[in-house]
Amino acid sequence: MKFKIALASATILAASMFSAASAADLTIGFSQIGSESGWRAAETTLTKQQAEKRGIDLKFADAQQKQENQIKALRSFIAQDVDAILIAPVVATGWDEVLQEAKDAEIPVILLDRTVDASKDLYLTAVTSDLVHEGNVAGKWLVDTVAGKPCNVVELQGTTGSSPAIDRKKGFEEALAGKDNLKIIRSQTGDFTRTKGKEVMESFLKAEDGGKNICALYAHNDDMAVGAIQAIKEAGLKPGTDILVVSIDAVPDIFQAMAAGEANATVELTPNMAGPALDALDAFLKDGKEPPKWIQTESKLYTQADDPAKVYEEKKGLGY
Amino acid sequence: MSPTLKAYAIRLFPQVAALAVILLMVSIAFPGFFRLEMQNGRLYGSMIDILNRGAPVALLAIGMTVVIATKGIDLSVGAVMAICGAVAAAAITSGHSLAMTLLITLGTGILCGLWNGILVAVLDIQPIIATLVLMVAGRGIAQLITEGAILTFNDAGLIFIGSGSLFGLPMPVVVWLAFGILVALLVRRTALGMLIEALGVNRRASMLSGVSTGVLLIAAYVLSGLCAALAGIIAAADIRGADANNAGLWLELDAILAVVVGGTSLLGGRFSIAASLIGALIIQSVNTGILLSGFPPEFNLIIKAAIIVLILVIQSPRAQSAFVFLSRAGASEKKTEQEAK
Amino acid sequence: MQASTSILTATAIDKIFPGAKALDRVDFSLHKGEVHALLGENGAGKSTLVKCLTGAYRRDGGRIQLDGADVDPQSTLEAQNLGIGTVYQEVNLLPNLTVAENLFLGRQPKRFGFIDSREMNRRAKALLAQYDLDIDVTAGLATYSVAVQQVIAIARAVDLSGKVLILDEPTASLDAHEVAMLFRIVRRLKERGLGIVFITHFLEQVYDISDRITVLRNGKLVGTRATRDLPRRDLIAMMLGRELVQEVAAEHGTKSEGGDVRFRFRNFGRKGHIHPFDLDVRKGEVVGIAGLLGSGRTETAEIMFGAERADSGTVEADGRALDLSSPRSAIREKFGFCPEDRKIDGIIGDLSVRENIALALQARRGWARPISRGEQDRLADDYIKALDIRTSDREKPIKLLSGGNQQKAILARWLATNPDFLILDEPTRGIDVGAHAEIIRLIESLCEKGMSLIVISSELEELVAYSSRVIVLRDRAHVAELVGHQVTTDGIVEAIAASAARTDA
Amino acid sequence: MNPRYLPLIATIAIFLIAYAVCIAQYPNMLSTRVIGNLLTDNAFLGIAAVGMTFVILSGGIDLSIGAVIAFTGVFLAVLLQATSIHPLLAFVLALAITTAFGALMGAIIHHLEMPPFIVTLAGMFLARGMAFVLSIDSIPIKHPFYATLKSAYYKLPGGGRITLIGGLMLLVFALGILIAHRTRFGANVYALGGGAPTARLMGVPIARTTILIYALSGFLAGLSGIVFSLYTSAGYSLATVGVELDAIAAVVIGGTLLTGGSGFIAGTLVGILIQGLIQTYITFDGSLSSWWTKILIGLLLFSFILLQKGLIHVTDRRRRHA
Repeated sequence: MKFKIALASATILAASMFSAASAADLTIGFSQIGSESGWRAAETTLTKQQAEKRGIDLKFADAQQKQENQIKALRSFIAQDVDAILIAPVVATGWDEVLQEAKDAEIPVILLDRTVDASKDLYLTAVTSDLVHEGNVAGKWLVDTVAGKPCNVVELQGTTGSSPAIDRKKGFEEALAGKDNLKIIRSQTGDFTRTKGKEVMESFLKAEDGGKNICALYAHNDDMAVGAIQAIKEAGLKPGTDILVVSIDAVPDIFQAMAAGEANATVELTPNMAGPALDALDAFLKDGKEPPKWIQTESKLYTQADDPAKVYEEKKGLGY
Repeated sequence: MSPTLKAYAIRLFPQVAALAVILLMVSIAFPGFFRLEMQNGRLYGSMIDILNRGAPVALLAIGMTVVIATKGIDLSVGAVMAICGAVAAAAITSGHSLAMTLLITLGTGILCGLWNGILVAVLDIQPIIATLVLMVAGRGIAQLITEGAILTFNDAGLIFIGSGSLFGLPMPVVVWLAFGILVALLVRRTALGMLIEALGVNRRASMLSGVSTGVLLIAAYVLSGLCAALAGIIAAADIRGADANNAGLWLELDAILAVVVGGTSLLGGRFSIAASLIGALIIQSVNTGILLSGFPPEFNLIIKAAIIVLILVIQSPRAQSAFVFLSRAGASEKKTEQEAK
Repeated sequence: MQASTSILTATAIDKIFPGAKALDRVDFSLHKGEVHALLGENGAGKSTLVKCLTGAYRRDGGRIQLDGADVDPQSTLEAQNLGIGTVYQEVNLLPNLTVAENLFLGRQPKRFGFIDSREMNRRAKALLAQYDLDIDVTAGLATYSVAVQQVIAIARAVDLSGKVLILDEPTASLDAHEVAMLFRIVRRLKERGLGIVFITHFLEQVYDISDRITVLRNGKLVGTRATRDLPRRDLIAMMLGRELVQEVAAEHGTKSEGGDVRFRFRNFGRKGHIHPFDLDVRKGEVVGIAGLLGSGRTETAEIMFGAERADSGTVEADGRALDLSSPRSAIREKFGFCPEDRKIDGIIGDLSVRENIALALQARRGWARPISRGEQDRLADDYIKALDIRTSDREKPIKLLSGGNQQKAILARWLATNPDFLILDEPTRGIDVGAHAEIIRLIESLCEKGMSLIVISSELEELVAYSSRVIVLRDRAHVAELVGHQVTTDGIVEAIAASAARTDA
Repeated sequence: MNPRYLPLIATIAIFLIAYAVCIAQYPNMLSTRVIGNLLTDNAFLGIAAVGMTFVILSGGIDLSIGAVIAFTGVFLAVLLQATSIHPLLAFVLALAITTAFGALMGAIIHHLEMPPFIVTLAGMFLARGMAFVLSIDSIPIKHPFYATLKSAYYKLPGGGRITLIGGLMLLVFALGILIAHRTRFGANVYALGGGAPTARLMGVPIARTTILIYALSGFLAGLSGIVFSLYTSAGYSLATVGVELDAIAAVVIGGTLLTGGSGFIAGTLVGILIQGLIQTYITFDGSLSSWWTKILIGLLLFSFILLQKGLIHVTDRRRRHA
């Protein structure tokens, strides 16, 4: 029964989408990693909004965190002869061949929010924040905040092997370099998810004397931080006070936590990568103007002083 | 000790021993492991974490045990968890009361179980294929409900199920313990357990003895669906959001493993819910132990595989018959003499 | 016949199973170019003997000679290579493969290292042509009738072995036309000098095709005779035996005719299983059912218990219509059924004796009203004592018990439900003589208590001892009913033989 | 018509109809590019699915292949990064390891009489774990030989490419068909799936065949890992999670009975193509979320199971009334 309904609605959906398509003059393929975090969902929403605003027919493909699905999607886009491709690559490696194919087909490719490990002439531009810089901003904030006091830091890494995990770790460590009062005592992967963030934080707390040994938490994304805050509270400590919490992404839920005093700082990774990307693409297609190879988005630091409640209200409608 | 209690102790011994060995090993790597303290009116410590984090697999293992006892298997529980988590989040955010939400969610789980049960019992499809259908399609259905995003909610009641505490224990622990005891009592205090075992060992002979095999089969899958629904609610409530992508991912394999480690044969028949729950705790102890010991998580799977292979080889029919042969070699001669008289 | 023409000789074969001697110094010899029928009721030891000859079982004693030389096959494969091929009733070929693949599995013709299908199909076609079989050898085996499959199996066995062909009940599910076809083939193979062992329970087929007959009973050799010198009546007597008759008859002189008619079956039957029959059973009466294997005995039992749903007829108990559409409903009407195949239909192997005894009663009470453990223990202990079930304790898995004790436990399962109507299908099959007598006594005491029983048995003395009436079956139909003084072993043998002769004619 | 071919014909018919429907909506889907992509993008899955088909034909199951593919990729990447051995030698080493791994699982299944489901599940954990231990990072493979292999493709008119790996998949399918239908081993696999006791009576070497089947599956999973490493020029321990389920689905959609004994390697190819087609369609549509892929494949699976059930029922009845 359930399947019948699902099938019927699938058909209806397919039909209606078909008739609605072809109106736009520009067709762009967007290969998204998946929807593993709130930030990514917001990026998807914003990309769709930006495309709609410009009258672009956006072909969206969700890869469910699998590179092979992203490559398949890219090849499909090429076969469809789209006018351009946006891709948020799931890993850095393994893109040379398919990017070369896109190039051969003269389809410009723009990378969103993550870069790849491939020759720069294979893509038009990359719109990303500086991931290392993000980690650095978070690290600097922590260095300034503790102001010379000794502080043990625990780190929740992103998905192992993903470029944000590698770069955000690197930038943070750079900021801490030479500051002997700050020490990363535990570092584990929380897979960018709330569940794992919570579970790993629980074990950190146990392993470090019920958390008394921990002065700060650095999480590679807000979702893990939200999970970890939960764990800290359940351990009878006050997140934000007993343990400082700094993370990256600036999703709405972390502002709620900041408003409640449970998180201290977050570095914004704007989900609006598509805006600058589509601007650059427009310029390129109209005037043939080559954009720079890297368009850096701002990495803005938010703290409890920035009226987090207000930011939350602004952000919560964005599909985070 | 009464004979029943003694039989029970013998049955559970290997699992309890394995759990003890693993916990001991973890405590060597992490000395503070056994420490328990009260904080904010609830128990707090690594042991509690194992009980708490093991909740989804433990819940799934309850239903899976019964399904496997009927000579079946349910591959769909992970996907059903995702569906039910999504349904719960969708229901509560669209303004239903907590009671209504729970009702809808558990109902969804029951429906999923009913679907599997009917495929197996009525259409007579091999359980592994029958449940594969929902395993493949289920996660898609869950994502359809959440539209790919993490559906967050702030309902205090629902969150309480994930991270509140009762009697000093985290709610998930209370839920799986209570449900485990409930189901164990249900199957052992009524005749269900025996009838299910009879069905699993010899379906035709059971049918000829008047056991309603079809109804029992469907009921087993419905129970499994219900367990998956509970696990899905807990997983969603724990993080205050339904994550259709990750909720319950690959947990069906952990649940099956918990049952097999618990000593219930995949060929059906004799089962023990308590042993499966200990099996689930064994698996979670390995996971938590690795996190605590500061061991890199990449060793998790290898250690897990090694432990499973070890336990399974010990349980395999060949190894067992060799074991029985060795241990009885002496005793049997005496016995045959006596029987000859 | 001369010993020199003997191709296969087995001497003093012993085979012991836990708790039972399956073969007791059995001799058997097979000549070149003869069809030798091997007869006996189920459990007589026919298939055990065959399995010892083909290496499927290890024999515990005796010797086997092939062409005068001692052989000791360890497996059916080895026996096959020695020249002994076997074809079983349930065709031992693979239904999912093609005919040609079945014929040449493991010895496919090759070309350039790969199977040459064309050559294989050509050879398969040529091979089957010898058997007058012109079929598409590239089609799946499952698409052909059992008769054709049987011929294919014979073709494979003869092609692989070529000296001795053992046919284990090949005709069990064939119709007359197919049997004739099969026999044409058997005769041709006989002319080619093969020694053929033919196991069947269709006596007319035995007289049709065999040259000699060997009869086994209870694991012992009864005798070997030339077919033309053995009248049908004597053969049946050899198979069913009569040594016990005097003793049992003396001990149990009287038997209850029962009271009023309690159960009334009218035009009860199911297409393809058993022709519709009428049957009245009185309170406290034992109705025996006799007939050779395959005559429809078990089918009668299954339909009465709802294991197979009847498609015609009605049942009444004391004038009230009964619903026997499933075992569950039959049990609700206080019916019970001890099936013939204990392993498949009876015991729940991994469960304890206690649980096996309590199962039917529990199923009838429903899951929500469990029989308490104490009650179960009492039930089990009572029946273990009453039926003298030999087990070290009631918690032992029933699969570890001997056949006779398993049988008694299943009997106990039904007695525990306190049935009004109990069907026993071969209650004494494969159990030792001592247990036989106990079960016979038990049956009598049950009917004294007012229970109505249907007992199916190949042991005629037993039937005679406790039955007030005996229904004789043949070709899946009830053909005779013996009452009162007619109920004697001679009478039953006569009835089976007479009806057989009549249909033969 | 021979009813043995019914499921295969049904699968092919469904593929053709589905393709026609897709083309009707998106004429671009007829392009050689799409066809080339179907082959290239599904090469690793197809190769692994051939092994899975053999396993399922014999009545077993192999849950380890996704993990073995990932392991092979990481193994190659680490080896090529750390040493200077030639990739071809690395390929041989990788295949030797995965084949031995499969054989070991087969041996455990046969000799310890343990269910394939559990043995290969443990194998899955082990292989994935080994991959993690080798490296958790995604390691690029930059060996020039890889570039050579990747640049070897045949360009079709219309921009499509038959790549080396796409071609290799077709070759593996061709060899798979040859092995299944033209060797004694293949016949033994079908025999085993038809019923192990009967197969034993008919002289099929059960132990050797079982071990060979899982060894073959391990070998093909290894080969698939090599193809995947070519496909992505990298080794990543988190890659190809759940590929075994895609493979099982392809096998079932391809008309092979999960109970064993009946089916076709060629059907699996069509099963792979059907799944690929659904994915392509969803990307072409661009507004259907990818979860529809899962739901559609689930539905497809269900209808094929029902179809097979029906076919078995019909043949059973026919035989009974013959």
